Amino acid sequence: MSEHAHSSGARVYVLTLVALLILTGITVGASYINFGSASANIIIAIVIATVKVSLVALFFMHLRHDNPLNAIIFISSLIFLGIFLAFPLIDIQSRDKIIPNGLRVREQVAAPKQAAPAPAAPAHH
Amino acid sequence: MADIVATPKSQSHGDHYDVDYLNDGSLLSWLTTVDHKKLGVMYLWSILFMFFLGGVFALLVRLELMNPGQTIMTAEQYNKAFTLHGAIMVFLVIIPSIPAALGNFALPLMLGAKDVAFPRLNLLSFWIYVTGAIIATVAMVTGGVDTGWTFYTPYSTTTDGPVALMTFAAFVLGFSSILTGVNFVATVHKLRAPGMGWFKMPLFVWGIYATAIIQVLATPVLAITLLLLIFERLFGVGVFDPKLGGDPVLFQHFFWFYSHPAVYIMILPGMAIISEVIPTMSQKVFFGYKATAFSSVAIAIVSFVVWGHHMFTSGQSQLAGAIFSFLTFLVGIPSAIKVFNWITTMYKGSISLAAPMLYALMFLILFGIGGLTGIFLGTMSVDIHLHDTYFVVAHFHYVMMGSTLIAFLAGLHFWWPKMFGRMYNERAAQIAAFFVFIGFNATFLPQFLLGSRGMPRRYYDYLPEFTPLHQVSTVGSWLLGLGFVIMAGYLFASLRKKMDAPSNPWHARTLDWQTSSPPITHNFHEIPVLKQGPYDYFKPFEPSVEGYHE
Amino acid sequence: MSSESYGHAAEHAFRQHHFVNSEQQFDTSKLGMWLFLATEILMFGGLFVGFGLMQANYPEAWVAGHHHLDRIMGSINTVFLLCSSFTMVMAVHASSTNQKSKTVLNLLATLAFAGGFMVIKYFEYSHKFHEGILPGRYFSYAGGGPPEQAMFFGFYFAMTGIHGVHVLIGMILIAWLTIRAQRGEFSSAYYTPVDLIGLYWHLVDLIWIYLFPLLYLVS
Amino acid sequence: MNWLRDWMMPLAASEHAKKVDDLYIFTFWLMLAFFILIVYLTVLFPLKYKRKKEGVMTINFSHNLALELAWSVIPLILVIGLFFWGFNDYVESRVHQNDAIEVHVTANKWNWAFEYPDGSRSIKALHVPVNKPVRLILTSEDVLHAFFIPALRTKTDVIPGRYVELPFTATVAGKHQVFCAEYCGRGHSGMFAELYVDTPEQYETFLKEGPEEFKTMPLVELGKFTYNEAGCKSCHTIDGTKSEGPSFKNLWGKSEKLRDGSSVTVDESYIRESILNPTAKVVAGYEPVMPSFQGLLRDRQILGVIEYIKSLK
Repeated sequence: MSEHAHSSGARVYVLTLVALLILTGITVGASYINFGSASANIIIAIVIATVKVSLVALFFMHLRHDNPLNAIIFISSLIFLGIFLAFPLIDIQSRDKIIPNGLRVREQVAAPKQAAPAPAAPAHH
Repeated sequence: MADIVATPKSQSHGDHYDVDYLNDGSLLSWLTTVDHKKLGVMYLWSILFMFFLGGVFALLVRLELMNPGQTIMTAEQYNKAFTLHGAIMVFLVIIPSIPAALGNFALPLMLGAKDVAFPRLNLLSFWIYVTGAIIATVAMVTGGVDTGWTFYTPYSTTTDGPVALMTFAAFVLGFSSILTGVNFVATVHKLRAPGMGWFKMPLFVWGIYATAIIQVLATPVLAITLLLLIFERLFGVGVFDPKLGGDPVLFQHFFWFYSHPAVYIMILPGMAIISEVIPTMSQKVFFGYKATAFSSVAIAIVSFVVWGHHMFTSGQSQLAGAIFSFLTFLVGIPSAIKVFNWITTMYKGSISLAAPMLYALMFLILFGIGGLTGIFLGTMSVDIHLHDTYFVVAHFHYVMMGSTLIAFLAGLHFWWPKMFGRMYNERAAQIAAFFVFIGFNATFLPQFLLGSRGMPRRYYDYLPEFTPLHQVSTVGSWLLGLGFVIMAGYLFASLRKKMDAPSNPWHARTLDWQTSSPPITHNFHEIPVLKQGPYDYFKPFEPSVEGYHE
Repeated sequence: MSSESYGHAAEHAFRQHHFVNSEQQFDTSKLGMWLFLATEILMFGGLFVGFGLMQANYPEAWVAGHHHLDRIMGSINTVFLLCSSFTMVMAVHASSTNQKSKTVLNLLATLAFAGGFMVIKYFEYSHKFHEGILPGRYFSYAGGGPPEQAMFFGFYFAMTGIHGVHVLIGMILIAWLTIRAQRGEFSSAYYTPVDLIGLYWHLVDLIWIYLFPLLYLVS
Repeated sequence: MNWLRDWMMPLAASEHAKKVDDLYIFTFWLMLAFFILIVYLTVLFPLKYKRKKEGVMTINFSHNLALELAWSVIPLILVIGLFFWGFNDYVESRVHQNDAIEVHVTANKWNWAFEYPDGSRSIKALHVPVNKPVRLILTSEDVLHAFFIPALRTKTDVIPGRYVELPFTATVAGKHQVFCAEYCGRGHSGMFAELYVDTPEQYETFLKEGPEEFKTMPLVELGKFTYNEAGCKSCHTIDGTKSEGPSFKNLWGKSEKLRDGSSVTVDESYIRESILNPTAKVVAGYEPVMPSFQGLLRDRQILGVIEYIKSLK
């Protein structure tokens, strides 16, 4: 029951910690640099975070030597999270943005209506 | 019918070891028991009580709809009544019904285990369920909630009433469901009896396993959705409120990411029971065992990518709608496979028409209607017309009630002798089944027609042209109620008898029947060692528990 | 699995009666823990999804919001949590190799790092409360900026708040572990609680590893 | 099969509606065939293989690849066919028509308001010309609603903070029912509107003079209707209590002191001016917050309001 405890000894843990600290330094440093666009910075930050997470999962959480079932559970939770992110993203990215003709102009004209009940919204308030 | 001959191999266990679980320990000790059977029975009573409550709300709703205009209550009261009916039935009855009550009781027995993997977690899960039920009750008596069980924003964030409390109740109940799921996955993986490979597991276990996977992966999202909703009400964060820049459609994505798989949390255990009852009552080997087992898991996984079919008219993008529509159709295939496998299993069997089988056959017909009408709703152009009408109401009642609840009744009648050691009156069971079947169809068949003719759902009042169909539906609901009253009558009556149930009244081959009725506290005297597949009715019975014979 | 009979005296006291042997019990507990961690991932995941989609809608508000967060404090907290994860895994290692005092020391170090994390969080929170940076409708920061900042801070407080609650629960569990370790209850034959709470603690760390860049390093 | 369609579906008032019905009826027969098969076997097997003797062995019929493939693949092909059919009809129905008449629809609890391209408005009654493409642009002021026209087999949720569109071309003139299909609280089940599919002449008349009944209703009644539906009652009471605007009770013939110090007698021309150009003469003690109703009320409605105020003695 404790084979993993022997296979990854203290030295591996120290190396992992050092790697994690270095990566933290890199990600903080990278946040001061402009990589061209906001999304580029975010992607770099997320990639570094993912590397850090993999290190923690593989070495601190022993997934490298553990029963593969546990790794399957861990990875499938991430896959389902991916599904959860992907579909709303598809939806939001591909929604029609309807701006009817002249609507914005009309909205400005109608702006003072906010003070009084608007005729467009009559009755039953 | 032979009784169990369960002479203990070793007398060292002492008397306590041989007492049936029902009579082991004081009544008070039940409250802190970690025995999966007792917890199953406690869940059963709680769920039946909640079913009664939800049923009363259902009858009130139907009574109000007897005539157009105000019949017995005001619009506000009606809105609260249907919300409570939905919330109670979904969160407190159907989702826990089969896994928590029958699953808790039967799953470890079927695996040949002494208990679930984490008995104390099981107890915790039960008390979380009770806590959730109490919070929901508090929300009901402190004003009630009128959001509908779906809690759609921004209505739910702006309406009065203890919405946050009701939401919190659902949040708490979610944890009960998660813990049950964790427990069952671990149990199935780690506590199978020696010799029980994955494809020697009873199909009930497969179904509950697939359900547990969904419970583990989907319910946390419900938890966070409801938490965000509570934040929204308390702090006005605005994620789902367009006035603050949020997106109400996003709430629907969050909600249905859980709630569509939740439909399968409801139906998969029902299918699981039918997969158990049909081969047993037909004394036939299960046709297409592997296909059925895999289709459970396939349904569980595909169920995560179809939620958008609840949102074809919601303002979701057309591309997303098309993807969801296509995937929705795919989920129909494993269901079709299951139906044909069940039917073929009966072919050339030796079929008993005892109560569990009556309900199983009823399930086949009602699930047939529920599943086939789902095809209409998956078709985009037709769904645009049918969405949010009574057609949808009828469809999901055929699936949730006509299928899951009927399967629950099949399972209840199937395991009742094992749970309580008593046989119920078979004739009374037939009469009740008749009323349930007639009443159910009278209630919900007219609603398909109402829906296709354009009657929207959640209407307190309606146009006069819909009156006759609504009246048929209301009368049907009373017949259905009558069926349940008869059922309560003969089930309670059976509990007053002395224990008369044989250990294996249905001549089943699974391990749960190879112990006494009711089982002893530790389920089996010896660890069962599997000798036979669960449905090997084509060869003589070879018990897997030593000392057991029919 | 062996076919050994149920009910006989366990080979040692830690085994519950329904398990055949303690290896089965250990594996099962660990599986249960991983399943629980999966639910945690999906629960936090919901927040991340909401956060990300709203960030796509209001990038300016997100950048403006992040300017109120102190990158240095965030970095120190990240280092604290990483170190605590390291001491935790050392504690697991020590307990599985029968090193009682090393177990206790590492657990105490973990507690100290976690405490440091909470202290810094406290300063960050109270500073924000002071400036009127509160979630949603209570957002009353005088310095201006896009109105959706209120939503950013709704997420900020929800995410760090729920994470903070997890840290607190973890600290309580680790304190309980320390007491048990001090009593010498763990050995190479039985260190399941240390291992499981260790897994939980690493997950709390994992979530922070994503929270930190997403909240503090947006620009 | 028209009887079946007429029995199951409301009147089909557009080409799209007919297509939906075709698909619906086709699916119905297909599903009925499957259902009959299921019921037939579910009833047949238990009767035919009813248990006669306890404890018999049964055959070992546990799988059959051809059979299993058949009932997996055939339904698969059928549902993929249905998907494309339904998807195609759906996309067709949502195609943007360039010459469509744009009508803006605003939903609130529990009312539908419509605004036409020429700026005229109507409440709870949508007028569109027959056989002309129409594009509704919908938004909500409070919670989710859904605009549901059964006769056109179409609906869309109406979302606060967003605009959604609903294109259609009605081909059957007459009056059709509109429902709110997304639950929105107490008045949900009464949140109706009527869709009037007008002949071109009727539509022209509507734009000029308002709905048909405006021409026939007695003036006082029309005034009361307008007072209730056009929004007057939000600010003007009829029981003498002060609100955002002066109460209509005993207003007729009264001499009102204005903000600029002058005074005016409440007569036909003052009321008309107050409706069309409300900020010109504001009564002392009130803010100039009333919006203009120019283009919103037809002449006969204004007359009606005047008569109604006269009647409130």
